[in-house]
Amino acid sequence: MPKTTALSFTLIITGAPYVSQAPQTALEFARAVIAAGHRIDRVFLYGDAVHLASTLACAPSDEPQWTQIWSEFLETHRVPAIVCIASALRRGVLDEKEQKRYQRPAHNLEPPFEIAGLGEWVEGTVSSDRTLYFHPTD
Amino acid sequence: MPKTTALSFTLIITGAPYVSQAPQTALEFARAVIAAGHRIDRVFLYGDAVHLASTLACAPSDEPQWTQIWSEFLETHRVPAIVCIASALRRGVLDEKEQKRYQRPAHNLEPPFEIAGLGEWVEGTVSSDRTLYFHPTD
Amino acid sequence: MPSLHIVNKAPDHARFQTCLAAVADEDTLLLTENAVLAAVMAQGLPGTVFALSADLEARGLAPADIMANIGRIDFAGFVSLTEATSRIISW
Amino acid sequence: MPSLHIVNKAPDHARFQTCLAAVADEDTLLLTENAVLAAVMAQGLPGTVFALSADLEARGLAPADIMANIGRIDFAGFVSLTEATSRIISW
Amino acid sequence: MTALVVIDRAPYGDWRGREAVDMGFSLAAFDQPVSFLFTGPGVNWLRMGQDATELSQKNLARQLGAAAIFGVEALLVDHKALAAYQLSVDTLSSPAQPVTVSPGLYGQYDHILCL
Amino acid sequence: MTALVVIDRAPYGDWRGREAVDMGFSLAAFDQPVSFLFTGPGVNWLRMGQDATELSQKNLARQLGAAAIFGVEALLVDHKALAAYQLSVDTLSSPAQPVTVSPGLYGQYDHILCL
Repeated sequence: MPKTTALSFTLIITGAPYVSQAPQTALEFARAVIAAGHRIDRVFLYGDAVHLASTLACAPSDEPQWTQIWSEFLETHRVPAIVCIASALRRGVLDEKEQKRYQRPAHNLEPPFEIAGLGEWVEGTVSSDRTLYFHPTD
Repeated sequence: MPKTTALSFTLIITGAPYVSQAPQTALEFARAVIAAGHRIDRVFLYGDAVHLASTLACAPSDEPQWTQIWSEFLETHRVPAIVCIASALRRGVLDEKEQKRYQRPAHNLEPPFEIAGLGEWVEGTVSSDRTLYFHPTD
Repeated sequence: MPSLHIVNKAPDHARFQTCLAAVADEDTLLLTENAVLAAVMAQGLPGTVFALSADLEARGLAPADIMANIGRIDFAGFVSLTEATSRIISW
Repeated sequence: MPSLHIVNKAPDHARFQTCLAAVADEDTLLLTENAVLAAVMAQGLPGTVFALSADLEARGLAPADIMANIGRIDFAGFVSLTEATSRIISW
Repeated sequence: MTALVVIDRAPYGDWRGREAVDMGFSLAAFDQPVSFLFTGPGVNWLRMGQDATELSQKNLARQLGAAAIFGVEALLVDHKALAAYQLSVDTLSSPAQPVTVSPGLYGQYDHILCL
Repeated sequence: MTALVVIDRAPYGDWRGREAVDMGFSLAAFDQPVSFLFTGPGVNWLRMGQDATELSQKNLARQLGAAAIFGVEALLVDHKALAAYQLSVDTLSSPAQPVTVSPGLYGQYDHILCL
């Protein structure tokens, strides 16, 4: 079957790991997007999904470590991943800069996730060919 | 009005701050329990409520800092507060001991919250006169 | 022993109906958080019904807006309801 | 342009009905996560309907269990559906 | 790109509607045409007389009042849901246009966001 | 104290049901009499043939199979919800007792937990 034109995708995740299926469904979709020859412009974590970027999450050893799995996927395919700053601060997900600004004892943002504002999301939805959301089920 | 016998309460919170009203409703209830001359045996954080114990949460300055407000309430009234270990580890809320065990770069548990198992919840429900849950709305 | 049912979900939430199906005539139903919206709706509610005043006020539900058979209580009243029974169900 | 509607809520969730009310005859409806349970229910679904196979299998829904007019697709099929239209709504 | 933000959740009980409003305002702030649709318990966002002081929360009707300042094009409200919650379009906290929810309504927008 | 854990959420999509099961098993492990009631989409916890390998999750029917080992007294299942999801009590993954949900049913337990 001849391949249609390659498309660019922005994926937004709004559900947390170990609470919702959203990070898992989004990852399988992202892998299939790349397997189909398309491109992922960026991944944006909003609302409870910011917990996916926490370097402190410790699932039992017989369960998937979603933070590490997502982080490896992003590195391998050089996909930028943005954590919404407003969602992250309220929920206690901080990079070193925010740790200093708010004078907290630690930071817990897993690389390559980066903290930025909703402008990144607006840019994604405007410039990508496709925008998809991965919500929690409740 | 003559006061009835003083009762003991176990309160379980299952909804996160800045996501659900649960920590706020539970706190107002807890204050009213003490004002009525009753006792709170313990507070137990389960599921998403473990984020209430995160020392890294930074709400905007014009919003309540629920972690600090709860922490002060617990200290003032000497109420033990337990964070469920299974819920906390998956969601990235760690004390120093769990940080070492899982070799993570930081810990983020706000005192006086302590990490323990569901046995603490069972003991609360069995021994307290009243057990109440504060769930999220979704 | 009668039960105290506490529901905080909006009236269109599936759990809200699960709660209603569990309320006996002699039970008490307390509407909190999003559930206080049920206080303005036509649907009849079982049991003796109260709504938490802080949640009514937040959502702009004045005494004149809510059904006549629903009592308004504050957190002190909420505690009183929990004194009356140890069978307390949070939906 | 037809829309692709993706719904992941269980059939008793209020959002599930909001989704159904938005689906036009020419649209495609993809059931994922908890929504795949609708594939065994008697309620008719609007549009052209697919269900994600990984979610069907997790929940024990075999091909013989699901309504005849519902297609089973994998994640490659999911991506194909998103190639066909840019109007994609995640409920 | 024209966007529609759908608010189908009650105010105050959870943060999902609030975060959807933030997204809608961001689109408007970046000069993208955006409208809001209130349906289900979400119509209660528009009720007059809200006072969330006791909940230590901000007044959400007031937050929504900034829609025009941000450049939000229209607030649409499901007339059936208004009736279910004993609301009338004349007494809402912000001017809103009653609509019948249908596939055709959603079909007028390129990007639909329902958090 | 007799306890009833109510599971009214579908399996796999969220963790709430799983966490309710953990609580029920803990009660049983500490020798407290506990039963489970499955209602609404929660009845799908009992469907045979579950395989969550592709979701990287554990098989929840198998998890529930440990109920007897922990000493859970009974699995009750809402017969109306079974019918709605095309399930029959004879073909469930764990033996469960069909019940009609009513205030009287809940009235038999001292402690009711619905996460």
